[in-house]
Amino acid sequence: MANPLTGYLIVAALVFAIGLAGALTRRNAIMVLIGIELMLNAANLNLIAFWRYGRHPEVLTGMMFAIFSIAVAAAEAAVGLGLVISIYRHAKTTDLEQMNRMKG
Amino acid sequence: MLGEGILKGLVETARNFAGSYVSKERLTTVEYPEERSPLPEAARNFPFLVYDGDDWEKGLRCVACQICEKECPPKCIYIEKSKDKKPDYVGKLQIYPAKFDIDISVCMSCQICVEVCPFEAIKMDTEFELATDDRFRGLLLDRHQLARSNEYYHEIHPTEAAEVDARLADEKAKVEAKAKAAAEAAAAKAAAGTSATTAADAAKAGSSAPAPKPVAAETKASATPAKPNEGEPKA
Amino acid sequence: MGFVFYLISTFTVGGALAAVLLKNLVHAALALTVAFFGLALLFLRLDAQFAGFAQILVYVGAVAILVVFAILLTRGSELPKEGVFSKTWLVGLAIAAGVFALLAWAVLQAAPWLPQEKAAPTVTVNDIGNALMSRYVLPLEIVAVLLTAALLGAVIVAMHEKERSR
Amino acid sequence: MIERLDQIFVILKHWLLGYLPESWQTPVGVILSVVCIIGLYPALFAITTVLERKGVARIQNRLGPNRVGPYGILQPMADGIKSLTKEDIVPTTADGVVHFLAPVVLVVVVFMGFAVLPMGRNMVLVDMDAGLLFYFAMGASAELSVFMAGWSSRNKYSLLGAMRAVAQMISYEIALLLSSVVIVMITGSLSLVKIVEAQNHYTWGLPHWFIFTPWGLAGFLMYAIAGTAETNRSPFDLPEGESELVAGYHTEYSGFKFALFFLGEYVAMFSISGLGSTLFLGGWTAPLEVLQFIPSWIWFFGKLFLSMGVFIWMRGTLPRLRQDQLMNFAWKFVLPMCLLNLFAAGLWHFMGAGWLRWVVCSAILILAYVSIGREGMRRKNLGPRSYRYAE
Repeated sequence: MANPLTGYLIVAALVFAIGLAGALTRRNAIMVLIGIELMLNAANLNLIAFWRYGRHPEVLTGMMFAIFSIAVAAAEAAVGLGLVISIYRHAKTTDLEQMNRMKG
Repeated sequence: MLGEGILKGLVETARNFAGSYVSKERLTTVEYPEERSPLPEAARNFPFLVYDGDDWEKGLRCVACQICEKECPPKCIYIEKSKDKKPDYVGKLQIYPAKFDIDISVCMSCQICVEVCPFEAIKMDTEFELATDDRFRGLLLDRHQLARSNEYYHEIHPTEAAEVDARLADEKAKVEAKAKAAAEAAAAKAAAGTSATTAADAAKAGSSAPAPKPVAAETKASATPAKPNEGEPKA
Repeated sequence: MGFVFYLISTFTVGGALAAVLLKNLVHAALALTVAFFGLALLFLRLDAQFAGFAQILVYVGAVAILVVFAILLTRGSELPKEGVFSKTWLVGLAIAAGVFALLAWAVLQAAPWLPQEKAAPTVTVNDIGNALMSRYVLPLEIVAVLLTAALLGAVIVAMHEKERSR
Repeated sequence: MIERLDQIFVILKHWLLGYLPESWQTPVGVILSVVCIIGLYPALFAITTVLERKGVARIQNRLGPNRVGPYGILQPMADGIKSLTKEDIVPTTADGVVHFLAPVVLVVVVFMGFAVLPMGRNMVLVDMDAGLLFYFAMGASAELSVFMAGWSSRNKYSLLGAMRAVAQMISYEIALLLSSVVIVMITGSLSLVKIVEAQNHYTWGLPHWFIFTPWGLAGFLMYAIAGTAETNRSPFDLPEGESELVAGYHTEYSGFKFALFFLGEYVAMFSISGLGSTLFLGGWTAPLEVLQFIPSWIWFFGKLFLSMGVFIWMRGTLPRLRQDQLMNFAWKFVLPMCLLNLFAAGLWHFMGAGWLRWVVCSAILILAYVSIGREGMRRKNLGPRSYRYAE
């Protein structure tokens, strides 16, 4: 791995895969959200790494993408966790496998 | 307006802060072990036994009547009557407390023992530094530790002690007068003989329940550099 | 590359792994913050100071706290009686492994064409601010609207419906 | 000579580093500065604890500690020895690792903030381009350690205290950020060194501190409120409300770990005060042009102690808020005022020099303050407390 970019990309891929695995295998809704956050972060790492080693870092495209993605992820986390809380109030559980009713 | 109260409060505390360096009113702390604020006269804490004269054992006013023991709400007083009688300071034979213990860890400072004592023998102390490292025996005071002179009583509660003394003197004077009258009557009736016995009899007849017993006039006269305030022996 | 990179990467990946594997949800959330912190350090290694600090501020300071709050509000700190992994965990794991294999394969295949080591770009916070206010002003406005909407939405979704409960 | 005195610590450091080989100088220099910071602030903390106890005592017509050493000045030594020798108790049900990490994380994070604070001319550990952002990132991490402490103790009081603390810190963090953003808007820089430089001018012998502008004054007040809440100081010390929560999130801590929490709280106060004086009070600049001969670091630490004094004064004055009052205050008063302040600062910037901008900005802010305040008082959100007793 002489190429530094490759290292960052591999780390990003690893974190992404871990996040995906977490989102797919955990039963708890909050854990699924944690997995999704990890995936978003891995994407951010990719963006920053490509910005850093890209051809025109002074244009700041990758950086801007990452910053906007951070902002959007914050919004996503807030809404997602709000949903989890409201579901919990309703169903008294955060276990996704028990949330199989369409009726409220 | 919003914030006005906060500013007012800040000014007040600032005045307190600055004032504490110049004015005594804004620094009311008394640094206790070194300096103490004087106790109010009515202060009371734990009971003590009053004695007259110089010898605490002889001068104890207590005659072990055990009223206080019975009245004490937390039952912290323990009295054992003496088997023998010993002459009190007037020379009259009296029962005395062979044991008089107060467990001050139990005492609740209610002062009931003082109020029920017919002989003004138990009073409240102002001493409050009673801490000890021996929580069993250290807090169980025996009669020696409890005994305080009448002078000490005058020192801590001057008004009250003066009242007590006046009352005692008054009663004693009354009794003496009565005894004298009785003695005179007896002397007039039967000339000589057993005047002492008669006087004692007369005294016994004349005394009402809680009042101090008269001392026979002659005995009295012969006995002791009588303090005006003593006169508390009884049968 | 170098030692520091490997250290931070291990830290990050370890945090991420712990975040998805730990049974206790609060532990998972704390491990998640470790991963976030590691990613922020990686951003700093990539000379993206602003993004790195924003990452800490937003993720460690806000998202992790939100997650923790949600866990406590849903009694998630108690371990569930059934397992913490779903019945189809094997499938999920297989998919994730497949995705990783694909990504890693792509990255490694592309390695020769990827840009090589180069000097750190001299980008100041000033440049970022200028870019945000000129070229990226529209996305910025949209993000602002999105954040406001998300704020209101989250409040409304999670708020107690008082009238009904009365 | 004056120059020398001003730069004495810088010169001292360079002189010490001169004895080292070239390649060592940078790392050793950094370590030296870090050691200085780590040594200095606990010492200031010790001084502050005794000052606080004395000051609050005087406010309450008492004398304060006066037994250890002359006038009780050695009290912090006694306190330190006591907490070091106390038994370190960890509840059996506690989460050992997290319980251990919480105070460590707090202290580390709190000390990190000093890295970007300029404590004098040329006296800053790292002149970071995004210094302010770094500071707030570190401040945000402190919340997590508070949560860790509260949760890992497995004690409901600890947990309640931690949840209160986190809710409060998040709410006021927004106000803290927004009140500081004003400065960034005007100076156009996130670097604290540049922010101080921007205030280091004098007109008629008076400094150009940001507090002497309408938006700066409003920002400073908001910053002070938010900073007090951020450091969990009275009157915002509900997380530690001993009347209802024993001691809040550090109920289950004893000995050295408790001392670390205590230290962290005070060092956070120092760092918030330092940032406040850097942003609004001109950092290390002198308050009058004629006083510039006094070394810059004296001014910085003087301002630090002044704000610590105000912290202590407020603690001695104000009663604790209730949780709903706290939140109402943050979201219904401080936040709107901060947003309006942003607007005022923008106006200030674009109206150009002249007396008009003073009038307009002041009018906007005062009007908003009076009307929001009056409305809040009317609705009892911010107004005098009313109590309903059980009947």
